[in-house]
Amino acid sequence: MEGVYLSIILAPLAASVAVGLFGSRVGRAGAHWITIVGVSISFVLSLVVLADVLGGAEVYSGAVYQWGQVGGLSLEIGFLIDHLTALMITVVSFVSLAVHIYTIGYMADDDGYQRFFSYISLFTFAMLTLVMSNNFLQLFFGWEAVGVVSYLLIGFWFKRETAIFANMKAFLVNRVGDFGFLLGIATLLAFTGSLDYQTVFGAAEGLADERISLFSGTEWSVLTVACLGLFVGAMDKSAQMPLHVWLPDSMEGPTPISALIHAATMVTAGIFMVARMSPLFEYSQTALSVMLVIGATTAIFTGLLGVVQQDIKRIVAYSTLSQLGYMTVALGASAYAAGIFHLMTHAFFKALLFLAAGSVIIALHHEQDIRKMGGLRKYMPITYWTSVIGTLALIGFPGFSGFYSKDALIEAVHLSATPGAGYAYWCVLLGVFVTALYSFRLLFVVFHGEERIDQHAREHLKESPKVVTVPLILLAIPSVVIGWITIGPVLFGGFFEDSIFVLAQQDVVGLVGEEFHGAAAFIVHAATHSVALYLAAAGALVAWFLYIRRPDLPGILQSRLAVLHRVLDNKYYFDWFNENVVAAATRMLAGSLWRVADAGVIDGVGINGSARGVRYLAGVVRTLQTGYLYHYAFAMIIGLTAFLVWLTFGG
Amino acid sequence: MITSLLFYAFSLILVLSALGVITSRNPVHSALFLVLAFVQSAMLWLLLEAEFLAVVLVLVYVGAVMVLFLFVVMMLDINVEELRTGFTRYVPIGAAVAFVVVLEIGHVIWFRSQDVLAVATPEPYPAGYSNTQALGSVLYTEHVYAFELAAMILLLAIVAAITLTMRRRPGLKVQNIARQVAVRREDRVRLVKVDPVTDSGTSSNQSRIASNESRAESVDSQTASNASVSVSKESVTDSKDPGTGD
Amino acid sequence: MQARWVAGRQAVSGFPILSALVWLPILAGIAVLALGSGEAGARRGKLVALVASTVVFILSLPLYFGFDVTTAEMQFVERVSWIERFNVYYHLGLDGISLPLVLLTTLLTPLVVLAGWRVIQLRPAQYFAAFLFMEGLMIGVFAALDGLLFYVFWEAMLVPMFIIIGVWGGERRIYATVKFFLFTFLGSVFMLVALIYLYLQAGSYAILAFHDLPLTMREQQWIFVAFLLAFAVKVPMWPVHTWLPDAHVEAPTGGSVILAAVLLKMGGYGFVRFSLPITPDASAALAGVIIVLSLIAIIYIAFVALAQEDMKKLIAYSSIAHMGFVTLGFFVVFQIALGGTGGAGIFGGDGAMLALQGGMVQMISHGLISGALFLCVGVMYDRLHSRQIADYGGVVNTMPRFAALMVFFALANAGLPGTSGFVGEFLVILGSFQASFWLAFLAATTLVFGAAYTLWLVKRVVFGDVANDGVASLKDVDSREFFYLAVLAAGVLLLGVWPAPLLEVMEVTLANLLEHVQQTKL
Amino acid sequence: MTVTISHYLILAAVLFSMSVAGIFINRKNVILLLMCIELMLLAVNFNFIAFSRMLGDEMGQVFVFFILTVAAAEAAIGLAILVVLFRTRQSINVEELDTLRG
Repeated sequence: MEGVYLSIILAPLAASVAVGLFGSRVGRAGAHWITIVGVSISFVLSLVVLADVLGGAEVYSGAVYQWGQVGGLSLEIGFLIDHLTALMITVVSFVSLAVHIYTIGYMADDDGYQRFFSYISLFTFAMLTLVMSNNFLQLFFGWEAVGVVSYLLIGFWFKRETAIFANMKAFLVNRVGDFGFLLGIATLLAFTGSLDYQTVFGAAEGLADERISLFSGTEWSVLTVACLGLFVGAMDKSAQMPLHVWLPDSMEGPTPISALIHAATMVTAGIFMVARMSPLFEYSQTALSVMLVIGATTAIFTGLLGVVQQDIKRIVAYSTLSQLGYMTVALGASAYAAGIFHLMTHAFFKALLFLAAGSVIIALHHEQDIRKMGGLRKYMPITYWTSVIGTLALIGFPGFSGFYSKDALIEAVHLSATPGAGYAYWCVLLGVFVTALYSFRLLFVVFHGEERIDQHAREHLKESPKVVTVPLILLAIPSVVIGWITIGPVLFGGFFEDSIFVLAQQDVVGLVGEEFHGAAAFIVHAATHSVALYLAAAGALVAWFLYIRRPDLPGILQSRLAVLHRVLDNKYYFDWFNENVVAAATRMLAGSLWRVADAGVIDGVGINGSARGVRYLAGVVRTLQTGYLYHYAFAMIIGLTAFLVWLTFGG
Repeated sequence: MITSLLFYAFSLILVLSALGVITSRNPVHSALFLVLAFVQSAMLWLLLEAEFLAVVLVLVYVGAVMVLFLFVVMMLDINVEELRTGFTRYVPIGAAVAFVVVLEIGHVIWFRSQDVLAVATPEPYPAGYSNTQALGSVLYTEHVYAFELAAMILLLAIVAAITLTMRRRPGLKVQNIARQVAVRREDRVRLVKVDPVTDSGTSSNQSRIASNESRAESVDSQTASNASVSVSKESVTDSKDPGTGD
Repeated sequence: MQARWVAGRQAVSGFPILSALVWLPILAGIAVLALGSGEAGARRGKLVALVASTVVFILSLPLYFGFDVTTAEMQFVERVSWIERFNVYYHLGLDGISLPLVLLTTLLTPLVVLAGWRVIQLRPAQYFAAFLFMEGLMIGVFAALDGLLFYVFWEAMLVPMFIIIGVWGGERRIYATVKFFLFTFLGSVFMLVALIYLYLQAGSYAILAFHDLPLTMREQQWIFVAFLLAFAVKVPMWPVHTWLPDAHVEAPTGGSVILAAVLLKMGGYGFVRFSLPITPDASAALAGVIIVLSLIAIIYIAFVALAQEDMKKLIAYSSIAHMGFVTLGFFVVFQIALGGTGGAGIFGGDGAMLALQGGMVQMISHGLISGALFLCVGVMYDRLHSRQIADYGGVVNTMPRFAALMVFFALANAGLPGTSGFVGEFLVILGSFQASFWLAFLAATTLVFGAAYTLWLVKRVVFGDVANDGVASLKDVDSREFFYLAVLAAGVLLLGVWPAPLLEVMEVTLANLLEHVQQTKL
Repeated sequence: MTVTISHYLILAAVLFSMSVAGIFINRKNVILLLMCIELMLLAVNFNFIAFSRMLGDEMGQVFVFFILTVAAAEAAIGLAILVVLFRTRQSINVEELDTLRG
C-alpha cells in the first residue's frame, strides 16, 4: 500500500508542477485536464485506502525517507494511515475534485487560468501531506504549506490592493499561530525526544505530571504547555477568536478558493490536528477548557457578525467561523468524533454554499453585495435549490447532514463535565438560533424579495454553466444524505477506533451513543429532548418575518440599536485594533529602532562618533606637525638620543 | 711618543676643522673645512694601520665627493645671508643634544667597557702584513656578494643622479639619427602631375618651376610640360621634420 | 555510503585538490587581468572567469563525494612547510564544518560571474578577476588548518572586496568601503593577537594543536574576546552590524551576493573552528552574553528591517537577523549542557546537536537564500537603476517568471518549511528549547517578524497593479538570469525537502566538536 | 701616554656630537646638512676602524668600505635631488619646503 499512499500525495503535486512550470505550453484545457486527472487519482486512491481501512487493515505507520539525522534523533517523512486519515483524505480529495471541476467554469475567462489550477493542485498536495503525516515535522510542513498556498490564492488577483493586503494579513496571522504551534512541537520534542506521533502519544500520560517552570514561581504541566501551544496553531488555521481576523478578508480570493480552502479543508486542519492529538489533549483539562471557552465564544459572536454583513461571501465566511467554533467546542468537550463528524458534513454543505454563492457572483458579473441581489430564484433554479439544501443542512434541519452532526455535538457538550462546558452549552444553543437567522437572511435577501439587480447585469442574467452546476449538485447530494448514512457507523460505531483517544470518564460521545437507536430515531430523540431544533426554527421564522414579511423592519432595528450595530459592523473592532494598535505600534517601534537606535546611537554616536573623535584628536595633534623637514629630523635625533640615554643609563 | 704627538696634532686639526664645517658662514668654506677634516681622518687612519681605507678616503672623498659638493655649492646661486638668519636659535638645543651624546658615549667607554678597553693597545701586526691584501682577501671571498651589491648601488646612484638632474629644455633642437636613417624616398620626394599650361610663366610658382626645368631638358616646351618631375617646397620642409624632433 | 566515499576518494587520491581549488581561481584571475581591459580582452576575460569558476565548481564536487562522513578527522590534507623559522605550515584540509562552506563558495562564484556578465561595463576584466581572487581566498580561509595561513587568507580577502565595493559600488561607496574595511580590520587585528599568543603557547600555528592546548580561564577569556571581536564583526552581531547595510547597499550585485552568502559565514565558521574548541570554558562562561546579543539580532533587527525603504538594506538587515540564529545555535549549546529546561535531562546531548546542526544549516541556507535575494534585487536594479521599494510595485505584471522566483525566495527567507530557510531555524528553535522555554519563545518570534518584513517587501514590490511607467517597461528575466536564479532555487528546495545529505556530512564532525567543548581545559 | 683605542673612540664621539650639533645649527641649509651627515658617517667609521685594529679583525674595515660606498652614493643622489630642488624652487631653504604642512 505504500505506493498507493505515495501516489495520493504525489499525483496532485506532479500535476501542479507540470502545470505551473509549463502552463503556457499545456494550454488552458491541458491545465485543467492534467490537474483534474491528478486529483482524481488521489480521490480514487483515497477511496481504495478507505475501503482498505474499513476492511480492517492494520494501522499503517511508516517512513518514506529520512529527512535528516541529528544526534540520536531521526527525522523522517512518513505516513500514518488509520480511520481518521482515511476519512480526511477522502473528504479532502473529493472536495478538491469538485472545486477543480467548478473552477473550469468559474475562472473560464481569467488570465491566470493555468496558474490557478497549479495552485489548487498544490494546495491539495499540501493538505494531503498534512493529514497523512505520522510526525510533527511533516505536520508542520503541511501546516505551513497550506498557509502559503492560501497566501498565493488569496492574492491571486494581485492587482487588487485589497487582495494583496488580505493575503499578507492572512499569512501573518497564520504565522502567529504557527509560532505557538512550533513551540508546542518544541515542548514535546524536548520532553519526549521524538517527533514521531506514536512515541509522543505513548509518553503523553507521563508528561501530564511533568512540570516546567515558565515564570519564576509558577509550575506548569508540560503537557498543558504543549497542548496550548498546539491549540494556538489550531486557533489560527481554524480561525478561532482572536486569530480569526484573516478569514473574512481572505474572501478576496476567487470563490473556488473560499470553498476549497476557507470552508472545507484548510480551516479544518486545526480541528483535524486536535483530534489527531487527542491522546495528548485528553490528559490536559486546562487545554480542553480553553478550547471549550474559545470555541464557544467564536461560535456565537462570529455568527452574530454574519447577521449584519452585506457581502455574500463574507456572510458565508462568518458562518464558517461560527461552525468552526462548534467544532472546537466539540473538541473541548472531548467529543472529537463529533467534531470530526461535523467537520465532514460541514465540508460538504459549506463548500456547496460557497460554490452556490460563487455561482451567483459570476451570474452577476462579480457582484458580491447582497443589497444588489434579490429575486434570483427564478433566474437560477439550480443554484437556488442547491442553496436551499445547503442552508437547511447548515441550520440543522432534521434529516439533513448538518442536523446529525450539530445535534450530536450539542448533546455531547451538554453531557460534558469539563470546566467551561456550561458556558459552551449555552453559547452553542444560542448559536443555533443565530445560524438559522443569518442563513435564512442570506437565502431570502438573495433569492426572494424584490429584484435590486442593476440593469446591465439583469440582461445577461442566467443559470450558470454545467461545470458550475454539476459540482453544486454533486455536493448537494452528500449534504443531504451523508449525515443520515454515516452517523451510525462513523460517530457511534467506533469508526475511529484507536485513531482518536478519549479517557473513559470524558467519553461524552459514548454517552450520547447509548441513546442512539438509528438515524430516524435520532430525529425523534432530538425533537423531544433538545431545544436546538426549535431554536433553529425560531431563527428561520424571525428571518422570514424580517426579510420577507416586513423588509422595512431591519432598517428600523438598525437605527434603534445603533450602538450594537456599529459594534457588529466593525467586527468588534478587532481589525481596528490590529491595524491601529498592533500594526501601528510595530511600525512606530520599527521606525524608531532604526532611526534612533541603529542610525542614531550605534552609527551616529558609536561609529561615526568615534570617527569624529579621532578627527578631533588628529586636529589637535596636527599642530605638532609643522611640515618642516628639519623639525622631523630634530625629533628623530632627540628621540634617538633619549633612547640611548635610556639604554646606557637606564639598564 | 711620536704616534701620540701625531695623534693629538691630527685630532686637534680634525676637531677644529669640524667646528669650522658647522660654523662657517659660507658653504664653500664649510666644504673646504670638510676636506681638511677628511684628510686629517685619513692621517689618523694611517696611524691605525688602515692604509687602504685611508687612501680610499682621500681618493674617493676628497677627490670625488667633496669636489662634487664644491661644484654644487658654487653652481647654485645660494643666498647665504638668508640661510644664516636665526642661526643661533637652535644652538642651545643643538649643544644640549651634543652634550648628552658625548655623555652617553663617554659613559659607555669609561664605565661599561673598562674590561674590554683595558687591553687598549693593539697588538702590532706581524712583519710583511699588508692591509690591502688582507682586506682584499676577505672582500673578494667572504663578502663577494655584498661587494657586487655595493657595485650595483653605485651604478644605481649614477643612473638615479643622471635621471634626476637631466632636463629637456623646450625648443632645443636635437638630431634624431635613427629617424634620419630610416627616411624613405616617398617621405622626401613627391611626384606631381602638372596640367599643360597655356600661358606659361604666369600662374603659380609650382608650374613655373616645372616649366623652367622642362625648358632645360627640352627645347620644345609644349610637349615636355605634360609630365615632369617637381620637387615642391612643402615636401622639402616636410622632410626636415622627421630628422629633427626632440 | 561506504562505496560512495571510497569511490570519490580514489578519484582524488594523490591530487592536491584543495590547493587546486585555492590557486586555480587566483591564477585564472591573473590571467583575466593579463588579457587586458580592452573590449576584446574583457570579453575573453569574462569567458575565462566563467570557465575557471565552473571548473572549480566541478573540481569541488569530488570533495563531497569523496568525503568520509564517518570520521571527524581532517580530510584531503596537504601539509608543506612554509616558514620554517616560525613553524608555519601550508596546511590545508577539510572536515564536516568546512566542506559545505567550500561547496557553497564554489557554487556561488560562477553564478556571480554570470550575474555580472552583461551588467558590468566599467573595467569588466578587473571586476571578474576580483571575484576570482575572492573565490580562491575564501576557499583558502575555509580550508586553512594553519593559523597564520588562515589569517593571511582572511585579511587578503578584504582587498578584493574593498575594491569591488569601492570601484563598482553606488554613490556612497567610499563611505561604505571605508566603514567595511575599518570594521573588519579592527576586528581581525585582535584575532591576530590571539593567534600569536596561541602560537607562543603551542609552539606552532596548527589550529588543531590549539584545540588541545590547555589554557587557564583568564587566558581563555582574553582569547575568546579577541576572537569574538573578529568574528562578531564578520557575522555581524549586534551592535557591530552597521557596516553591513551600508556595504550591501553600495556594493554591486555580485559583491552583495558574495558578501552575504560567503563572507558573513566566515564569522560563523570562525566561532566553530576557533572560539568553541579553543576556549570552551570561556565560551561556556560568556555564552549568555552571546545568546542575548543573538536574540537582540533576531528581534531588534527584524524590527529595523521592517522600517527599511531600500530593498538591499532590508535584505541586509534580514541577513543580520538570520545570522543571529547561527550564533544562537552555536552558543545555546552551553546552556543546554548546563541543564536548562527540565527536559534537558533526558535529551540534552541531542538538543545541543540540534542547535549546532541548525546553526550550520542556517549558514548554508542563508548563503543560498540571501544570495538569491540580492540577485533578484540586482535583476530589478539593472533594469530601473533604483533600489527604493517605492519605485516599484506590480512587478509581477511585467515580469511573471521573475516574480515567481522572487516570491519563492522571499518565502524561503521567511523560513517556509520545504525550503532550506526553514531547516536551520527549525533545528535551532527546537534545540534552544532544551536550554530554556523563553529562549525558544523569543527565537520563534522570527516566524512572525521574518514573515512580516519579507512579505511586506513582496507586497510592495512584486504584487499590486503596475505602479509606474518604469515598472511597465520592465522585461522579464532572460535565460541567463533565469538560469542562475533557478540553480539557487533548486538548491534551496533540495535542502528544504531533504537536508539529510548536508546533515550527514556535518554530523560526526559536530558530534566530535560537541564532545570536545564539553571537556574543560582548565 | 700611549694612544689607546679609547682615544679614538672619544675622538669619534666628539666628532659625532659636533655633527649632531651642526645639524641643529645649520637647519636651513641642506648642503650643510648633507655635510654634517658625511661627518657623522666619518665618526662612525672611526669606531669601526679602531675596533678592527684592536681586535685584529678585518671585518670592521670591510664594513667601512661598504659605508664609504653607500655614503658616496647617498651624496651623489642627495646632491642630485638638491639640484632638482633648486631648479624648481630657486632656493634650498628648508623653511620653504613646507608642502608637507597640510
